[in-house]
Amino acid sequence: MRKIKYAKAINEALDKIMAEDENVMVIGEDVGFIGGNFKCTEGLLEKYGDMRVKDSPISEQGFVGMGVGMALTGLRPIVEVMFSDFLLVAADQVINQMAKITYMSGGQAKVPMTIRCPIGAGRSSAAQHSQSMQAMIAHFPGIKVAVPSTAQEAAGLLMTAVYDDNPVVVFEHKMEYNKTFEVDDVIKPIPFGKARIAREGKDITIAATSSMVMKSEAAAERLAKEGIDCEVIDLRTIVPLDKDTIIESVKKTGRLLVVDEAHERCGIGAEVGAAVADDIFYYLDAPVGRIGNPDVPLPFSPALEFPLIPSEDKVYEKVKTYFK
Amino acid sequence: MRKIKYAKAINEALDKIMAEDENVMVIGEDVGFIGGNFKCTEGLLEKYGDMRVKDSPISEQGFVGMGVGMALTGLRPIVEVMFSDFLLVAADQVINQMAKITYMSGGQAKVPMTIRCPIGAGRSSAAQHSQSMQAMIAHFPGIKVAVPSTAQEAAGLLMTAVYDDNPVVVFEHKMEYNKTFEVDDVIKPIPFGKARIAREGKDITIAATSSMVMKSEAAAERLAKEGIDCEVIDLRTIVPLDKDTIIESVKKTGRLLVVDEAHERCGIGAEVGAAVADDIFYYLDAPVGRIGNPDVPLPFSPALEFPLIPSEDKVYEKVKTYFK
Amino acid sequence: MVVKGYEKKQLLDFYKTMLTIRRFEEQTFEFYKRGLMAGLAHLYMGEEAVATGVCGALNEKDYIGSTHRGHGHLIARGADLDKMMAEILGKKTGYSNGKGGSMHIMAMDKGILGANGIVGGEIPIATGAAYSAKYRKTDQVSIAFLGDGASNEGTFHESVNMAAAWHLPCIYVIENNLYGISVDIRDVTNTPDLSVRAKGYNIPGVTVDGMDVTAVYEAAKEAVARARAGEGPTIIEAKTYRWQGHHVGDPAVYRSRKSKTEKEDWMKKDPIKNLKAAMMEENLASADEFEKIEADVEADIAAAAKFAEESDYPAAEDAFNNIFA
Amino acid sequence: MVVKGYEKKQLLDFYKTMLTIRRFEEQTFEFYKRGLMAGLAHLYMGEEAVATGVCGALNEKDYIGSTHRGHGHLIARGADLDKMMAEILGKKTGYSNGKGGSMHIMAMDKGILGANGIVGGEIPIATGAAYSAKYRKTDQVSIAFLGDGASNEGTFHESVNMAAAWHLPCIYVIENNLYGISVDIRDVTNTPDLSVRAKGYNIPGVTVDGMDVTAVYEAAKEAVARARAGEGPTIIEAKTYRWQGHHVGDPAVYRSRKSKTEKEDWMKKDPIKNLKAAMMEENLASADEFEKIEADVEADIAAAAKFAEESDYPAAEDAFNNIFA
Ligand SMILES: Cc1ncc(C[n+]2csc(CCOP(=O)(O)OP(=O)(O)O)c2C)c(N)n1
Ligand SMILES: Cc1ncc(C[n+]2csc(CCOP(=O)(O)OP(=O)(O)O)c2C)c(N)n1
Ligand SMILES: [Mg+2]
Ligand SMILES: [Mg+2]
Repeated sequence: MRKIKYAKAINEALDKIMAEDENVMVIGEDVGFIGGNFKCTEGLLEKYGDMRVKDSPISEQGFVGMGVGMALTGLRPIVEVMFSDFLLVAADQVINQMAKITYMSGGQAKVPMTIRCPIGAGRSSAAQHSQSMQAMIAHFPGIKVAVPSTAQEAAGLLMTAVYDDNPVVVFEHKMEYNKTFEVDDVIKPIPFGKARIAREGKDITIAATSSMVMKSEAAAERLAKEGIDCEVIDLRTIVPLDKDTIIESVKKTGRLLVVDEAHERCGIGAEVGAAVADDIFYYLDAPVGRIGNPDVPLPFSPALEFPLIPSEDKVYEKVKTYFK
Repeated sequence: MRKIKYAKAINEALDKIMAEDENVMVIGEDVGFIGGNFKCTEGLLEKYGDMRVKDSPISEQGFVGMGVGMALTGLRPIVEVMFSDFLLVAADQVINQMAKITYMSGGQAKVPMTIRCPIGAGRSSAAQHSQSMQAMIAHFPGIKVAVPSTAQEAAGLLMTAVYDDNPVVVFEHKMEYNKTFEVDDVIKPIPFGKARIAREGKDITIAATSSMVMKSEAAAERLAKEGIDCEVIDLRTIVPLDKDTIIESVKKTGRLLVVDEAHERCGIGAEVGAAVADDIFYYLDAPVGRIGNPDVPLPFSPALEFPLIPSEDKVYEKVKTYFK
Repeated sequence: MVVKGYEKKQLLDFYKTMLTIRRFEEQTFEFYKRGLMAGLAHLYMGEEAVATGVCGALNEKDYIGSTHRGHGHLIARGADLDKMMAEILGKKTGYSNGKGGSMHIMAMDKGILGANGIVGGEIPIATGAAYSAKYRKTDQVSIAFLGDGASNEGTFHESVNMAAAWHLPCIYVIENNLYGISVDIRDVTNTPDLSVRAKGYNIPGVTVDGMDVTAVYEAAKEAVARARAGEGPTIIEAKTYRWQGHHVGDPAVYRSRKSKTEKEDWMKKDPIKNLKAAMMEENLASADEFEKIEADVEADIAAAAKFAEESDYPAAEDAFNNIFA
Repeated sequence: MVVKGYEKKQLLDFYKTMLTIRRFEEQTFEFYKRGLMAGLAHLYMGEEAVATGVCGALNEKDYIGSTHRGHGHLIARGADLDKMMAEILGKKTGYSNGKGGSMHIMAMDKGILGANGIVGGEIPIATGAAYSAKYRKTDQVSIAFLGDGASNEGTFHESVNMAAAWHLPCIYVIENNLYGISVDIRDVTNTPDLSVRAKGYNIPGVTVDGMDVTAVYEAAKEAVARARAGEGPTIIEAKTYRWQGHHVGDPAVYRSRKSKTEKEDWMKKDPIKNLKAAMMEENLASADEFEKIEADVEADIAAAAKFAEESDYPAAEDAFNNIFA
């Protein structure tokens, strides 16, 4: 065990994969000389050269689409999109191309491509730099969607993503990059579709993603002191979704709260609730709850932004409503 | 009452609004000389001239973004996007710009802009021309989302959209354009956020959108013969969502099935279920059901495509499962 | 058109390819009229010289990014006619087992990275294949076919800019057939020749007669040589014309706006007839030789049509395969 | 730089505007260092002549599409400094009541259709405003400010093409400051001068010294005249340089890759100092006059800073307003 930053864990994972497989390359804005806007690609340009670590122009459709072409012709590109909000600029290439080519080709073609991009609010970055795009991407078939929580999870899920023969979007959380986490000496790939029980409990199941896992754990600690025993599940991937672990847990607890930072409407909370609805209906003591970003564009002013963001407090308060 | 085609009803609505308000204009691919890919803008170029009915180049980001600029400076543009799938090409302008400018400006600016685009499968148009984008658009705050069912609804909701001071996306259904419907002699604007009870019933509530309303009505007729009395609600708009009408209905029926053609994952079915979950929990006799497009890209071959599409049969079968 | 100086075999190959495209499209149209084809197809009739001339300059391992109007590109690359036709009819024996259809025929075995239903969608993909070739230090080149209409999509600009900056072995072939569906390119751009766009990226741009297969071939050969030599991309604009409407069934009422005789004028430039005439005039091949080719093509098309028609549809459950590799 | 032949008042106005921008940005930086500013700001220091020269050629009713580096554009249009500064600090008295922040300051009263956090996002919006002006038969023009980096976004291509085809009164001002964050434009394009892109659209394109306010003004004046005369768009590339890093706090380690003295060389071209020196040399204004302006600017900035600092934050519930008009 050792302590490193989340960004550093990602950096190590990238370095390891690039050392292992010469078909892996990285492209995106500012990934080269300055090592990425959030420093995840630091040192890679020097080590692997400028064909494998490519500073792109500001052309998201272009370089995401190029990633598709690279993936179709033998490479395993890792495309960094600086903020997940900018997936919208490249949305056609992500959703109409990357996601669908394997299917449209009847399985002739594979697209082993990974997109990395940060989600989340909390830096006063306002409406166009604070969104969490995992629900939008998950809506469309053909893309695997990873939403890692800790540094170890971010690195481990990234490794799996790169070696997967399918397109994967890994959503990192921008508020975590600079935080320090305990990680294993050797980080291993973490399989997709298998959720992690971050905390065992018997009173309520909290299914969470990304930073919301840590926030839910913190809330659970407080709630434990008040006699409410929360089970916190780190979903790890939304596509594929580990329904079994959720169902199993709810059968025990009788209550389900889903916490994810995308907007609530047509979001992850709605989806998880619907995905397990048939299986948990007769076990539920209360309606499935969801906490997400309210359906409001993210405002700039911290006075407006902070109260909106799903937080430890919000999880705490919401759980309390189940036990009144 | 008279009988006209769905496309003709839209055409009449456009003509009426353009005659009333000289700030209304239409822009999009092939909207001019040939009157639109689905013939909704026929005759308008001759009548209103080529500044008001503008054949655009194939530049979706460009002309959708221009719509935003026009709306900010006094016009009420109606932008036709030929297939809703192509919203992805223009997604940044739709979601980061059109939807957010009013908010980011603190209310200084308004964006009275309407996007019209067709959804739906059924024409062997394959994965990039058969999608239904209403869930994706509804996910993002700042856009009103209309999903009209009949010709009259399509025309009436369009009128409301154009006169709304906010961005609206009106999703027309491509399989309806050429069908004939009964409509009032004078079609009036239909307010947003007020669902329509298309059929009264007491055993189960079917909340549906777009073509799925007609399919659900047809299924309900069959089910009625078997003694199952369905209430069919035409949601009309997803944003705003008329929760009250749904809740009211479920309190009576005890069962809710949501039918919408977008993909199921993070789709409309999940959302409607979650939106009313707290209010209907103690009235429900069975889990909330959803029928949407399965999480599969739309295939070309009719042998593959038809079995996937949400259909009258699927509604019928699903409802039956509630009464076994 | 110039035929002197070419090998007879090469010219006859061009002839056969172009004729195969023409007859394939006629057969497709036939299927449409008989109600056997679901959906739409965008026919390449009239434009045969472009795909044929360009693909004539390629090696087996080169890449192609194709469009909604892609049948010609596939045939010119030697794709399997049976599998193509079966795909167009949505049969399980098709290239994509019926999942793609006319607009999405992929043939990875021929370096065809997909026909694309999104106008301009293939341009960055083909550019990425060029990057990949350079990365892997092969001498492959990549062709992005695109329409005049597609040249107004942002993907065109972004892709050409990167290819120019990084000297990627990518060639952008603009098939300027005057229209994007009904919209006349001259009403939505300010430049009569789209090859001038090359100037904005400081790369070579040429306009060629897209009805003349050897002219197209020459331009492509030069561009390919540059690309293989590491000198970067080229824009080739081929002026051409589609004889049918935008898709099967389009009456193309918009044609005669600028010139009443537009279609007739272009049909006189039939690239197939003209090649044959030029070769006959130069005594490069006999009527018999042409007849033999024509009979072969006829047989190939008939066989493909039969194969496609007799093939089974996929089973409904197959829709759930291939979402992931 | 040429100052002869200009009205003294105009030159002094340029001076005051540029100085206001400079001082405003210094104040912003100050707030950042003091920890009073949440988020980031992209400072316009060094580039003052561009916004000032361009906006100097405009009328009150003209439109501007601005960028993430937008403070200078707003100030050059005469936007309210108090409201700007308050917005940057996230106060409820700001232009957007704190909802927008530095990257999204809108000032509809000054025709500012938004600074934009999406690189290239404003380009079609400004183009739409130009269409609107033409539609409504006003003689307004619309300016799209954009960076060198933004000129590689698809929106640039699509917008310029439409403006060219339809002769829209839109002017594309490329502020070429060499970098998009850390990426040197010369590594990601193949053209040293971005104004050559105009050739691809058959419209005028000029490169001007963006450190010289009268040179920028002249280019803008000509473009504006063309636009108002219905002759369509122009691309103006202004070569300039940002003295700070990409945003407050960026150490800009990437600067010296091509030239060790890059920053110093550019700082010698200080547009404010140089204008003052040129005017003094021509005896167009006295030291006193300059001092008076400097004191006025100082007072304006101090007042704006005070106003902003003393203003209240919005209430949390306000986050739920303005989602819809
Ligand atoms: C992004 C996108 N926009 C619009 C369309 C609809 N569409 C299909 S083909 C076409 C015209 C394409 O014109 P061009 O690029 O000139 O090719 P051509 O059909 O003439 O070969 C259009 C507008 C589409 N498929 N994709
Ligand atoms: C679509 C999009 N891609 C990337 C970014 C991140 N980003 C913000 S500013 C910037 C650089 C812009 O460069 P340029 O256009 O030259 O403007 P400058 O900052 O030099 O004024 C980048 C990449 C963004 N905001 N939007
Ligand atoms: Mg064309
Ligand atoms: Mg720059």
